[in-house]
Amino acid sequence: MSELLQFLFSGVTVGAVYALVALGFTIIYNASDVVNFAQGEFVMLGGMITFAAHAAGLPLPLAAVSAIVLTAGLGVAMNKLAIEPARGAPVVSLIIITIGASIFIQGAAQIVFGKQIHSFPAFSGDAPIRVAGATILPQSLWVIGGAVAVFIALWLFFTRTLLGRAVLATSNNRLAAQLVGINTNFVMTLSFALSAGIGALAGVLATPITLTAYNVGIAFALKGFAGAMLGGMGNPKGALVGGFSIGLIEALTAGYLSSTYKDAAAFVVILAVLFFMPQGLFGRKSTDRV
Amino acid sequence: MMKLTPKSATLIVLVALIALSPLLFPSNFYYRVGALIFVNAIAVTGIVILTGYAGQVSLGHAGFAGIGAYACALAPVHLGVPPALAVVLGAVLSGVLAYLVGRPILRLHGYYLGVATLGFGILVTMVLTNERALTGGPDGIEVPDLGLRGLLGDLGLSLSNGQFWYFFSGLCMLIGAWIALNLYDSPTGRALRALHGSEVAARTVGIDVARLKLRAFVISAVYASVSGSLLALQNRFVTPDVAGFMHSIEMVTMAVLGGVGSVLGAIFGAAILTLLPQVLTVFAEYEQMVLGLVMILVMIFLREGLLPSILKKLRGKDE
Amino acid sequence: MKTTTALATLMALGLTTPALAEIRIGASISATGPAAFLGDPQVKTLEMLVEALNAAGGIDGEEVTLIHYDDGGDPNKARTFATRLIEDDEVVAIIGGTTTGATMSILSVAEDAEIPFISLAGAIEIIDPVRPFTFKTPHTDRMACQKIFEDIQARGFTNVAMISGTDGFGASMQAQCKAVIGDYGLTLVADESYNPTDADMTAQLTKIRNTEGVEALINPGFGQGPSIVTRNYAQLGLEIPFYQSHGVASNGFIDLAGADAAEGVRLPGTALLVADILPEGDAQRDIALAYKTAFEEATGTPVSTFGGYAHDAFLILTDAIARAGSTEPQAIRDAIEQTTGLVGTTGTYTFTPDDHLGLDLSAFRMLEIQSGAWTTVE
Amino acid sequence: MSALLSIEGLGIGFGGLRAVDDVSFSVRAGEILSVIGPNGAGKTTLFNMISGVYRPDAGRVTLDGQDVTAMEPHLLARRGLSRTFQNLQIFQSMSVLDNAIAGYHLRESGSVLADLLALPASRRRARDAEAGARALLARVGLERAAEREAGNLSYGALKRLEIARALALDPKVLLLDEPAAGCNAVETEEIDHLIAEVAASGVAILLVEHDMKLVMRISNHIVVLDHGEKIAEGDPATVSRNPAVIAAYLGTEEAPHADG
Repeated sequence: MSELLQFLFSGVTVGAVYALVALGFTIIYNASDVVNFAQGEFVMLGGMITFAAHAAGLPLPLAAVSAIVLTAGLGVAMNKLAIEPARGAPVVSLIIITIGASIFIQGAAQIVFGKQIHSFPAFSGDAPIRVAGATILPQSLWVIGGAVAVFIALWLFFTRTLLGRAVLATSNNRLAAQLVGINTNFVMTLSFALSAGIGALAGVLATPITLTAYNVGIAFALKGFAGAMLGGMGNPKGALVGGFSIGLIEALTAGYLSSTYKDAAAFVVILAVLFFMPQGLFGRKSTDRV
Repeated sequence: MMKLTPKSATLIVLVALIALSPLLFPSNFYYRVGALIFVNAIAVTGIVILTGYAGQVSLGHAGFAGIGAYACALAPVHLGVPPALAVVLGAVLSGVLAYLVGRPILRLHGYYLGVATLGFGILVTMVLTNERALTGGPDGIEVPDLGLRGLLGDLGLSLSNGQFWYFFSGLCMLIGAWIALNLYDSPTGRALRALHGSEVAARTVGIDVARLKLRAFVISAVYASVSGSLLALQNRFVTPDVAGFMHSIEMVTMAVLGGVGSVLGAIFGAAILTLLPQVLTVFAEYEQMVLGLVMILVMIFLREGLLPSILKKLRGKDE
Repeated sequence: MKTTTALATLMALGLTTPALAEIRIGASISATGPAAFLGDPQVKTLEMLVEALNAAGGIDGEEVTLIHYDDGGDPNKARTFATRLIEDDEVVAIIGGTTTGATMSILSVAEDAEIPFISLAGAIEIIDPVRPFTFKTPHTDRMACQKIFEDIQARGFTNVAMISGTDGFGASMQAQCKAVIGDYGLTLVADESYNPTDADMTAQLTKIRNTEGVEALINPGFGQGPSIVTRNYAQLGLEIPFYQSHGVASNGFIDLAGADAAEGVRLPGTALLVADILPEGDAQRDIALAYKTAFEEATGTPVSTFGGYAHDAFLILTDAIARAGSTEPQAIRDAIEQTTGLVGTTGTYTFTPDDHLGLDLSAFRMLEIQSGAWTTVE
Repeated sequence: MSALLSIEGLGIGFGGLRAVDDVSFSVRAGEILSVIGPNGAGKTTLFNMISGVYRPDAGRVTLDGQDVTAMEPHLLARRGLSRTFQNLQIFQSMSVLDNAIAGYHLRESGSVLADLLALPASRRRARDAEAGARALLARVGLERAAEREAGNLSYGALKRLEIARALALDPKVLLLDEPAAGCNAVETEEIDHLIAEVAASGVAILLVEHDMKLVMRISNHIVVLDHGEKIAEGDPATVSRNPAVIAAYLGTEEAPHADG
């Protein structure tokens, strides 16, 4: 029993990180149909900038906020410089652009921050919390809480606010959205800022657990992408469920089957789900209009 | 003067480049770079068929390159087949696997197909990395000698290792290009391009879209496999990197950067992206930044790819 | 034709033409990629040493030029750069191959061209069987296993668990440990692994904790993985003796894992990590201290065992060139093979025609982390 | 003569809305049957169900005496059903000629291996298809545009290209979705002749068209849809006098008169 609980703790800790990354994917996808493979770099920057600012003497909360703001700014710059000029390009081209951006940010990060592995102190100490024979770190609760809070905020944003509906409308039909007076450029800018900010927040929350280095982004991006696709790209609920599912599948596979093939299990599940539900668990069903 | 078809024009350009480039090589090192370009070009030609003709995206094609590469490392040792036959074995295995994997996943569209192929590539990499007893694990495994260079030497044609692989890979690339060009104008190629244009319309003219996508997937998998085999045989050593995500991305990027719609464009892309890291060494630690920047700028400003955009500019000047 | 010329011009941009009357040494190292954590200090070490050497007048008055490329740990790139170093840059010797995969690729090019090559990677396959032109400076991972097993045996334990990274370093060491564990009368009772990018290993460690009779835990790996394993070990309240590998031997590890979590962790390390507490008479004290001081001053980052491998490779090579009095590759190779009692940061090297590693187990020191610092276990 | 294509009680719903409900009719060889109705009446949805693009949730489609309900479009094509689209579905980046040849797919496709190696068999198949396609292009007046990229053609020309492509299948049943939309008077007349000619050769034609002049002139039979339901059918004269039809059209300020 305590064994299972420990596996579940491990799964939700990692799953929460994946879910945060997946939520970041969701926002940009909703506004522009672009899957931003540089999403993982935002996570890296969140951790790295916080580390650097903290090391330079800033108190941790201030360092974290500055990391989120700076990264959000970078997200906006990326939209203006790389995504907006390429509007209307085919999916493959957009994949290459965002991967190019990812390589660029990584290259810049290794020059600015170096190649060392870094971390900063956990927010509420390192003393594990014991529950029925299993343990969980206070920082894990921060990450899980962060993922859930971001999800709720996004859900409210997309369903309850005019601006959130404008984002969805832009994704459904850009031209129509413009015709009803939505400033689609602003929507795009906002989406990239939000998405980059959430990515950075993931980095801030997770770094005391996962540690960070200039090249950790791509692994986050792949797992977050997988989580978002499993849940159904574009749906915050899907991102949350998808991210947590992948974390749990990995931990349970590592615990009960084989730690060597735990990542394989996650992808086998994704393939199986997509076989039966080609749009993921909560994806929008699309009908060809001809 | 006889009017050249695009097919013969492409082949003539390629033959001329392969034959004449060595005249300009300042050192033997360039044979190595040339051979790498050709090996990459073979995989990229497969991407042209899958993405350029049929419009399907794969983010896991390096998985097939991995199968081709490890077939050459393992089959001669464990099955006793000569390395040349191992190339064929790898290609068949890749084709069969592509068929089995492609059937369920080619129903998916866009990013969903992307994540499914990505998953396939990762699974292959994982097996190659973790089945250490068989594959040598992450540190890789040695690959036997193809033996063809020795054979040519016995026949009186002695080439350095670099030269042999330059011309041999060049020949293989030519054959690959010829086949892809044949396909373009054939009934199958037309059907692939049609389903790329409009799946619904393709279906209503009787094209079995699922089956044709599968064919393109299998054919391109065989290309990737052969490319992986040649790379392994040339390097005499292979690690799971050959099947990795970055290699898959590299293949797609080469094709799209050069111009995924045409064989020549894609080969041009393979050449640029193979040369680029060699040129970028002058940027030292800025190398990665420049590479990322090049990818972004080409996709923004030369959307159809380098070669088609350049040709269009040149033609624009003539008129 | 136009394209070809353009390409040639383009390439020429990236290739500096060799100037004469200098000693050209080549290097292909993973400055980026998954092994950047290892390769980064190696590049910095080589650059630092070349500068110092030239400032001191070079070798017999001749300047040493270092040409280094970043192979990203990819054997395909490594082979290309090795070819470029030999064919185009015309170097007299090559240092590098941060990873075993890259090393194996460089090795075959160097052997074909008969250029001396000193690898910085761990696997035993690099020097066993012995190849005429290939040498290496790090201990083999088999030796690390042996050192750990000796210590476990001495403490009277028999049941051992392992949790290894699936990267080249971890997987290779895992396999070597399994190969020699029987020699020490020990039993492997649990064998888990994790991916280098994993964020939480409590699942694997819980399995190990619940395995009957585990008496000691070994974690072969490098990068952030071992730090996370160490934190999770503390989180789960595990108390069995815990061994890390030489893959984490740097002060950075203690910071990342946290001094509390790392308390009592043992690992086979080199003199470098304990340079400042080595007794006065220790043969390695001076060189280890000198390198540590210089490196930390030049880069502002803590010295690591991996940089030490590059330091020793450069030392062996320049020593051999000086003794050979020639830059002929064959002469350099012969001189390397005759190296006797050369003190480096990793150990004291004595090469023979049958031994291209030149180190024995005595070069490894069993270290233990106490109160956030390295100490030696006697 | 028995019906070539007949549908019985066909229906489909999207999220609670019945887009088409309980529609039945049949069409015989050589007959031109038009489906008319205001925008959003479900005409195109009906076509999509008949041609297998959508899967109906009620009813049956019978082609040549066999049940073909919800059959895949490419299998229907094999059985002689061919169509055009309201929103053009042209292979944009292919040449006009290649678009037309694509219609010959069923007859020109053979062994993939022969295609890859450009074996004589493959080249012969392609040559035959090309000859047929050129003849068809001539028939719709596009022979001079054969080598142009299809995406560069005018809307009217593309409409005709789609008809040529559909005819290339040598269909028994042809579904035309607004073939004259966007065409000028001359072009419309040409299409008018073309349709009549094809019908005369024994093809059953199902037509959706807003140009009422055209519809009234060439249809043998007309089915009127409104809100997904069949509200009337009969010959042109009967239908144009039907009060329900007039009401439906008046409701949308679009009358079934000649000014379409």
